[in-house]
Amino acid sequence: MKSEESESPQDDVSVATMKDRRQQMELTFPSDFKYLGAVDAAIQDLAREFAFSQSSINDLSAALIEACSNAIEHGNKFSKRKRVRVVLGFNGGSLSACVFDQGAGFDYNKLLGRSLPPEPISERGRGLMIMQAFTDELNFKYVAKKGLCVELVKVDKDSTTKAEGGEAG
Amino acid sequence: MKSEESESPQDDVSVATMKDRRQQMELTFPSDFKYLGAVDAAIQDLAREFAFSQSSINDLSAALIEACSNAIEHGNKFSKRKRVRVVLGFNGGSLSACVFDQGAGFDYNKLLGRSLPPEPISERGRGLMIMQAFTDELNFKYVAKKGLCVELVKVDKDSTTKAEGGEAG
Amino acid sequence: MKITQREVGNAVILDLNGKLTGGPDAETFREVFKSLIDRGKKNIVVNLEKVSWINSTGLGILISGYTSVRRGGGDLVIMHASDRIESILYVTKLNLLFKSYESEESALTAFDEK
Amino acid sequence: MKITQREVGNAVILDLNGKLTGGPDAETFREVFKSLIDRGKKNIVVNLEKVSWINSTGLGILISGYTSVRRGGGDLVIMHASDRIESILYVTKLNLLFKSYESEESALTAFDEK
Ligand SMILES: Nc1ncnc2c1ncn2[C@@H]1O[C@H](COP(=O)(O)OP(=O)(O)O)[C@@H](O)[C@H]1O
Ligand SMILES: Nc1ncnc2c1ncn2[C@@H]1O[C@H](COP(=O)(O)OP(=O)(O)O)[C@@H](O)[C@H]1O
Repeated sequence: MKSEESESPQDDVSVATMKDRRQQMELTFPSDFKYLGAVDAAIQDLAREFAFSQSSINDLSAALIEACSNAIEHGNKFSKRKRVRVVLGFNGGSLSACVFDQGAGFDYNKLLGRSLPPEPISERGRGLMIMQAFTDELNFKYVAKKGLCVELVKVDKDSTTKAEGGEAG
Repeated sequence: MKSEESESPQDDVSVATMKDRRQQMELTFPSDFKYLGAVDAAIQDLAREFAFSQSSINDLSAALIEACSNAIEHGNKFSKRKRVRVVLGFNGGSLSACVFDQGAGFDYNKLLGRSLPPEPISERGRGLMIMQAFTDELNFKYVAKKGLCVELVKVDKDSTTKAEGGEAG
Repeated sequence: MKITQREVGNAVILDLNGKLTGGPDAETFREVFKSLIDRGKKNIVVNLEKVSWINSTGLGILISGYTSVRRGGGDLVIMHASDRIESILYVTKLNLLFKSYESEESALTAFDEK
Repeated sequence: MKITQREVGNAVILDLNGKLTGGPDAETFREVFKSLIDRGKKNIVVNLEKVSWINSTGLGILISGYTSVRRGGGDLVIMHASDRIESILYVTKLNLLFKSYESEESALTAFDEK
């Protein structure tokens, strides 16, 4: 039986930085916040393995957690039958993370164009702000019948001089 | 183009404990030891999230790391074009991990029947011993043209009385 | 997320443990704050020492706690926030809302002579 | 895996940092041990404090170090192994091979009056 349940969100990763799977790790999990810690733990370890500086790692993982939170909450609407897929890719001194959900997408151009931050007292609306602040590149792509793909790219200024695939710190 | 490169090892998980994907997390990565830390970090966090005791977590993760090391080294023979896939599943008080490689398998019945540990001075041959010692169940299954699947099951004696999906400790 | 309450002087310290991510945590928090306000507790310190990370939904939880405490005439401050959490507060400008302290001693001075 | 060498008394302490997993680490280790033996160093303490985990290939690296040191008439002991590592040594019975110490002071006593 090939139901929605047994299907992963978007098996064809077609964004630019994602061509070479040889340096890619993928994580797929149900639409539940309790899996976010494992995503964070994985990216923290992996980025250290690739000699990323701790501050770049923290930035990217904060942005990644927001993207995953939105995928779980707004994209998949906490449906446990829907899954979130994260593809982590390393490319010299930059790390990219693509987050795929199985939802209906949203008008991200409108929201990204928003110039003001939410009023300090609002309880919501800071996810995109965090993603923008902590990444060097933020791309959205909606694939009909599949879902939203959010690509986050972080360039590690400190690691570009280091050797490829350096040691764990 | 659907080449070996763009294919994941065994997309149909058919082992007994793996039926319900709603509590499953999957990790897929290239045949390189440097991804093992991320696998370890992810399972450590996730198992804590599911209220597993630290000693059960350590046991399962030691066994899982051995299974992944073998998948990388013996199964995929360090080929970066081949990938390892890990499926983590929670089921009440037990955690199972399935490790899929894209290799030729081996005569596990012969090795498992081996009664003596390797002589202390030997530099190899302790992986299966660790997997057996640290799990409650260890199953091997070879799928022709796909690869080997190693299933590790750990029952957490301390967590069975706890509520389902407990809090992070 | 586990929350432990401690009374120290004229303040209540909430020791959080885990990740602050919203979902079920939001409800737990709301109840804790309701009970604090019912008991007339106005000076709240949120101890983030054992909070490994936070997402924007978690920030929302903190803000909701802050709002209800302020509405009752009290204040909510935070302490022991990690670099990770500090930088998230900074980019969201919530550092302007939450006074942040590095030690329990200094956090408690926030409620002096009130 | 990073290896730093320190000489303390009649011993050399190797401070490891990272994960002990074989692969490239094996070669690094082999070279370190070759140089130790060339320099006549016989008393080796491997400090595992910053080793978060080890797999069976990593055990093999330790064993190979042990073998080469013993062949030269020396000894290799370990210190600060975590519970995780201790339990792996236990189930593989390598606790019978490696003397394991909880402090640097006690580890160095392994080489007294030799
Ligand atoms: N993956 C997604 N799928 C659908 N809608 C989304 C997604 N991510 C964000 N959104 C929309 O963008 C809005 C702003 O997101 P964000 O800045 O993260 O704030 P918040 O999540 O607190 O609402 C959300 O309220 C939602 O409507
Ligand atoms: N995934 C696998 N694919 C093929 N062969 C394997 C696999 N796992 C284990 N083996 C075989 O079993 C043997 C014993 O494995 P193990 O006990 O882990 O010791 P070691 O890996 O040190 O040789 C290996 O040498 C290998 O021949």
